[in-house]
Amino acid sequence: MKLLEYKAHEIYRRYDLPCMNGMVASSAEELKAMDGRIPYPMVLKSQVQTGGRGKAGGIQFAENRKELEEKADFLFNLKIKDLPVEKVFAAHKVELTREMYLSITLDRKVKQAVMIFSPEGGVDINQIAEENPDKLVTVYLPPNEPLQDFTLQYVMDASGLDEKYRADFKDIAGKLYRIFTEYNCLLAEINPLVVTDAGRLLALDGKIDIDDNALFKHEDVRLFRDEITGNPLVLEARSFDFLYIPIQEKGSIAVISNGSGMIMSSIDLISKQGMAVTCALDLGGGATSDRIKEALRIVAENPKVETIFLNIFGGITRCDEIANGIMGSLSHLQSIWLVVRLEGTNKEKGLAILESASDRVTLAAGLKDGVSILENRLGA
Amino acid sequence: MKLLEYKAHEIYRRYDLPCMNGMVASSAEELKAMDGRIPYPMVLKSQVQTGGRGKAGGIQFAENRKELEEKADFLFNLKIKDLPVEKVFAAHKVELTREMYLSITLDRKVKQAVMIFSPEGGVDINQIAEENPDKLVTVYLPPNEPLQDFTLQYVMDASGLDEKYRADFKDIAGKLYRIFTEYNCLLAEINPLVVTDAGRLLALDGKIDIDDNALFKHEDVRLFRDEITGNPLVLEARSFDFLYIPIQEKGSIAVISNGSGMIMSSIDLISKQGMAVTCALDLGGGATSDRIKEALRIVAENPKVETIFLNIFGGITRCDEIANGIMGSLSHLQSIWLVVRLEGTNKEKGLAILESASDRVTLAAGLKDGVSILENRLGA
Amino acid sequence: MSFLIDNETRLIVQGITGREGAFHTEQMLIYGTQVVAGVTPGKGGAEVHGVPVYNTVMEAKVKHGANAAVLFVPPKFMYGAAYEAIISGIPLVITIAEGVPVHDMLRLHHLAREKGCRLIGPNSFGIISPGKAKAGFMAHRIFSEGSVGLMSRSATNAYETVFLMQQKGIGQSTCIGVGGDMIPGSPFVDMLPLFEADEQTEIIVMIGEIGGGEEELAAAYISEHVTKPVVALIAGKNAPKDTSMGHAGAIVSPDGEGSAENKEAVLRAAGVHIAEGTEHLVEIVEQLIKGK
Amino acid sequence: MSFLIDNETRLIVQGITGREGAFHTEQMLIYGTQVVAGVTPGKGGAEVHGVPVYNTVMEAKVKHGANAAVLFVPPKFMYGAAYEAIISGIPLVITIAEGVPVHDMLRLHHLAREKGCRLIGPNSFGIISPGKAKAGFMAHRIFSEGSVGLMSRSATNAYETVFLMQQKGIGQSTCIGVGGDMIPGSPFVDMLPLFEADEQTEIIVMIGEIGGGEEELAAAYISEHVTKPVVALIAGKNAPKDTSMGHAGAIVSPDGEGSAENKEAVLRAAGVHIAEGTEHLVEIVEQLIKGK
Repeated sequence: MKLLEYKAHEIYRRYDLPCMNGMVASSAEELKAMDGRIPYPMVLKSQVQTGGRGKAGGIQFAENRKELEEKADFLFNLKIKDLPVEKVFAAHKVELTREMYLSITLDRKVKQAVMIFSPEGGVDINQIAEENPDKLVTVYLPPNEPLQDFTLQYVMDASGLDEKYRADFKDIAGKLYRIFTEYNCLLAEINPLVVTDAGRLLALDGKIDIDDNALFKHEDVRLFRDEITGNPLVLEARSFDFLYIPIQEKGSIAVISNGSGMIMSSIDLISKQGMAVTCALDLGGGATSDRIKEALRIVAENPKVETIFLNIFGGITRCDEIANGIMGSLSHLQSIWLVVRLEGTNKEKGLAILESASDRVTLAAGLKDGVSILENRLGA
Repeated sequence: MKLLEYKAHEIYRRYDLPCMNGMVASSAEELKAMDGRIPYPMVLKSQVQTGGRGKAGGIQFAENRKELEEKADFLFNLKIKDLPVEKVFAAHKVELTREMYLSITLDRKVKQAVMIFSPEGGVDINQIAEENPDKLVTVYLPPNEPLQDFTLQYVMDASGLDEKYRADFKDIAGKLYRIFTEYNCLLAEINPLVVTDAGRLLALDGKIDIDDNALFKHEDVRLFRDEITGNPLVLEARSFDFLYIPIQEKGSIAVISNGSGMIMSSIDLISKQGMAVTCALDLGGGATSDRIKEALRIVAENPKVETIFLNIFGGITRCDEIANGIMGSLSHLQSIWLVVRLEGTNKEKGLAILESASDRVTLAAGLKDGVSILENRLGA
Repeated sequence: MSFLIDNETRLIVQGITGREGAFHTEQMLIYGTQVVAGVTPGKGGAEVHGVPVYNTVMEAKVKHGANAAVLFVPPKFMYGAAYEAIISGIPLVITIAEGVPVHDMLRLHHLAREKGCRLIGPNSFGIISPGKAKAGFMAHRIFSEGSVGLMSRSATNAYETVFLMQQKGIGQSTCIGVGGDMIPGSPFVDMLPLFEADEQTEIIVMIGEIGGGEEELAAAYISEHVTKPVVALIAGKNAPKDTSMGHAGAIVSPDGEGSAENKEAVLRAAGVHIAEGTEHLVEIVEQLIKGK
Repeated sequence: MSFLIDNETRLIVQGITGREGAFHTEQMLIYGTQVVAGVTPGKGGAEVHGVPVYNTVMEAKVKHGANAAVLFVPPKFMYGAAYEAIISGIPLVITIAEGVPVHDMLRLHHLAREKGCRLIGPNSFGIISPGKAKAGFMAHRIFSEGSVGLMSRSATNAYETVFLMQQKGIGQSTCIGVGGDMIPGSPFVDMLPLFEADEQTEIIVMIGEIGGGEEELAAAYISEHVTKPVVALIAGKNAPKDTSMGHAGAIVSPDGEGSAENKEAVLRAAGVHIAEGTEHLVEIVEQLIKGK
């Protein structure tokens, strides 16, 4: 769950981490109404789930009311990499003298959190990392131990951070670590961490990525996720605890299966034969006939879907349940063709039920067979 | 540092652990003055650093003022295993229906704290442990982890503790664990842990043994230690960071050395030759001439000491410092004979200094030689 | 021989009184696994399919000499249950739950190692030593005793593979679901020495997928320490790329790490046979068996 | 050969700016030990006998590839300093301080194991591999290179023994002060496999004392795993017995455990030569050498 900048700032403020004290607007009118509430000069930052907004004109400045109104209209008509700007974060512009970089992320290989700091930061941080890796201080944070003073001391000493910034750095790094752990983050990054003209450190931008599996601990973020999820089918699927995954614009095949591994294998095999999958849905374990019906309904709501490959290999899943779910859905899936592969408990029962299905249901003997059937019908 | 019962109760009260709400008296008069302050019947418990006080008559009861006065005079004239009763802990007598046992101690071999609980306790706990070990539940407390609910749940389930006592048990066990860790205890034992006539659990007696090395964290206990240390030479030595150890009543030899290992080896060898050491003093590391003087002075204050075996093998210790210390002490050690063994830095310088010493100083070439010298003079 | 679990394993089921826990306890008993006790806090004293239930792992361990635990508990409660099992000194802990918080697993991954516990999963189908015992929820009918050792991040891909093996009469020594979540308790590289040392295992099958660096770590180990043939499948070549965020990821992980291309390249360099799909994988295994 | 430390060891001194730390840094340098850095929080940037000082162990480790630390810090601060060294990934940590709180050592003993660190001491004279390197405060003049491996709870008894060996021309391979406090970081039993594996060591000398169960644990290990001759001395036969308190001790430890009689009996049963005193110990060692 990648938080937009303004949401990250909300969390910063909750932890009293020095950051821009701005407000978010959801329309040009709301943004224009910031006049008088935020002092000029103002910075207006588009909130979109993609990078490169600066180059796309997504960050604007306003010196006065007139400029604010012009920029408000401009931004809310802007598209950044095809994404319309739906929210703009506005704040008093910070005068800065220097940019630094601070992040805490997860090293999956080492299975530890790692803190990265560079007294030089900003948009060029990747270039700095490549060309001057010595400028970056990387330190692994020991698991199951609190953040230690000596760890922050090491980061400051090894980076040669100026004495006058150290108190602020310790404060901010400590709070960022608390956010990282308490919000179950996969990433908490401040870039740039700036030195203001008053010589204080301040988070000018914030990227926070929160573990989806831990959202149950953070109701506020969970609601925010639904709010910013663009795809209604993803939302709809989520409400049944299914995972709906958009894959390719051009395809017409949907894959439904009971596990991400099988979904990936199915997509791999279909793609290898030159066909395109447009979306997939992961049922998870223990699907009942009612849940199968909902899954088929949701996938069929994607207008691109013409063919559904239902590939079930259950340890637990009962094939008769699946078959009954399919039978109950057929009348609602008028224009859709189904390839069904069933394996697991009560397989025979399930196959017997499907014998009386319409000719829009084709049975497959296995994954490879299913893909062959798809190929015969759709392939070049 | 073994705390007397009343001091343990002070700590219990600090943690709100249910215990006898009593007061301590330091004289018969103070004890008599409890009349009107503690309701009758009263229990009067001698506070002595030894076991078996019950059998020795050290625990008395008083139903009224008259009995209180009689028992006060009796107790403050009592000696238990040669120790005079100097303090009596008085409390309202608790009516109990049952005795249990609860302790947390250290298993040195496993290097973990261990909790022991028996729903049957009291003075016979050792017998229970031998004859019915199944009645005792022993559970190791994992290091570097807080006390877990599941650990207490296990103790209660495995001991078959009655449901009605469980809330009290969890409360008391949790608090005892906090005391154990926060006071750096080697032992925290409640025996008996009683069920009162109101059906509540209460600590009727308390044994707490605190790590001497951690007393710097507990000023109150440190002062208490000095208060109850009977031997003035132990106290005197402690003020110089020396360890004075009384060994045997009958001996006339004192051993001074710079490490407990060498002290033990010296005593072992002397004892093996049929001689007796009456006391020893451990200088610790880095003795200067001034400290040597103090050490000799303290040991010589023990009237039994006729011979001092000063056995120094220093990595750091400089032998000339030792020698100067000896020279400076000789005039105060008129009736005492010294056997001195010096090894380490500046050994030759030290020996040269001691050449001009009186004939009350005999030099030894090593540990064994020193013991031979003692034997020639004192041995059978 | 088999390893991790066999007829001697004395298994406890945490969450035994739940729907899944009870169902799979019965399945495991039917398969011949010694399920000696169940644990559900607050349900001590109950019985499930004749198996006694306790409030704590410690009591189950002390009373029944349990030496392995399988956890049928929801992801939210998995941390607490696994923590209890590890702290109580159970040397093998298998966790089924899918979608365990990553930070919970960060803690448990290291805690287990430090306490000398092998933690398998989460998001694992469990472990099965065909013909001997199973601890997990896998459909055991498709498994049979043989010489192929299998480990997989995905349950469904493992099933598919074993199913295809069954059709060709190829059996397995031990099959392990290392689990599909971001931080596994015991990744591939921890299992390799066990397969290498196991006398019954002649071929090692590793079913990985995109993301993370476990296949890369395995490749490094294989090239140094594994003498048995290894066949690997990397699923997810055509899965949509996760749009990464921020710069920290690029700083911590080198370019391309986690991609199917990279994984296949390093595995191939380590002498591992790369399969295009499950069917292909089983073909390679069949040839290796015939080639012996 | 020697083990734990040698000419390759890159040692840091924690507490290097203190009186003892500075003095012994010089002594260790004179002996030829590679003291690569010192650590004293707040004194980063200083120099002691030409050795650079840092605020943190991590910086000393990263900048100088340090792989061992010796701590000259007072007992009160030993926990924090050792914790930092262990958490910073130093694989060998030697602690000198005497009188460290027992609960601090309880925590560190397990933490070190869990993090893969060998913690030696506290209340240890350190480690010396005569002719190669020393980390500690022992008077190195009496040590010489040879075939006797020595470990001791007491510094003074170890000196006495080595002194007597010197007079007979007997040298040592590695001498380790396991420390005299109640909870050692690494007790005798942890050192035995190292001495057993060390090619230079032909005879193992173990100087124990009354109290605790370390000699008993060592005896159990020796009878199973040690093929080299072991000579042991138990000091404190005639020390006053500690008046024990409460019942828990008797419940946890069997009768007699910790007494010199018990220790000598179990060691003798394990085939260990028992010496009556340091002089006798060295006589036995001399005979063993001659008997070869």
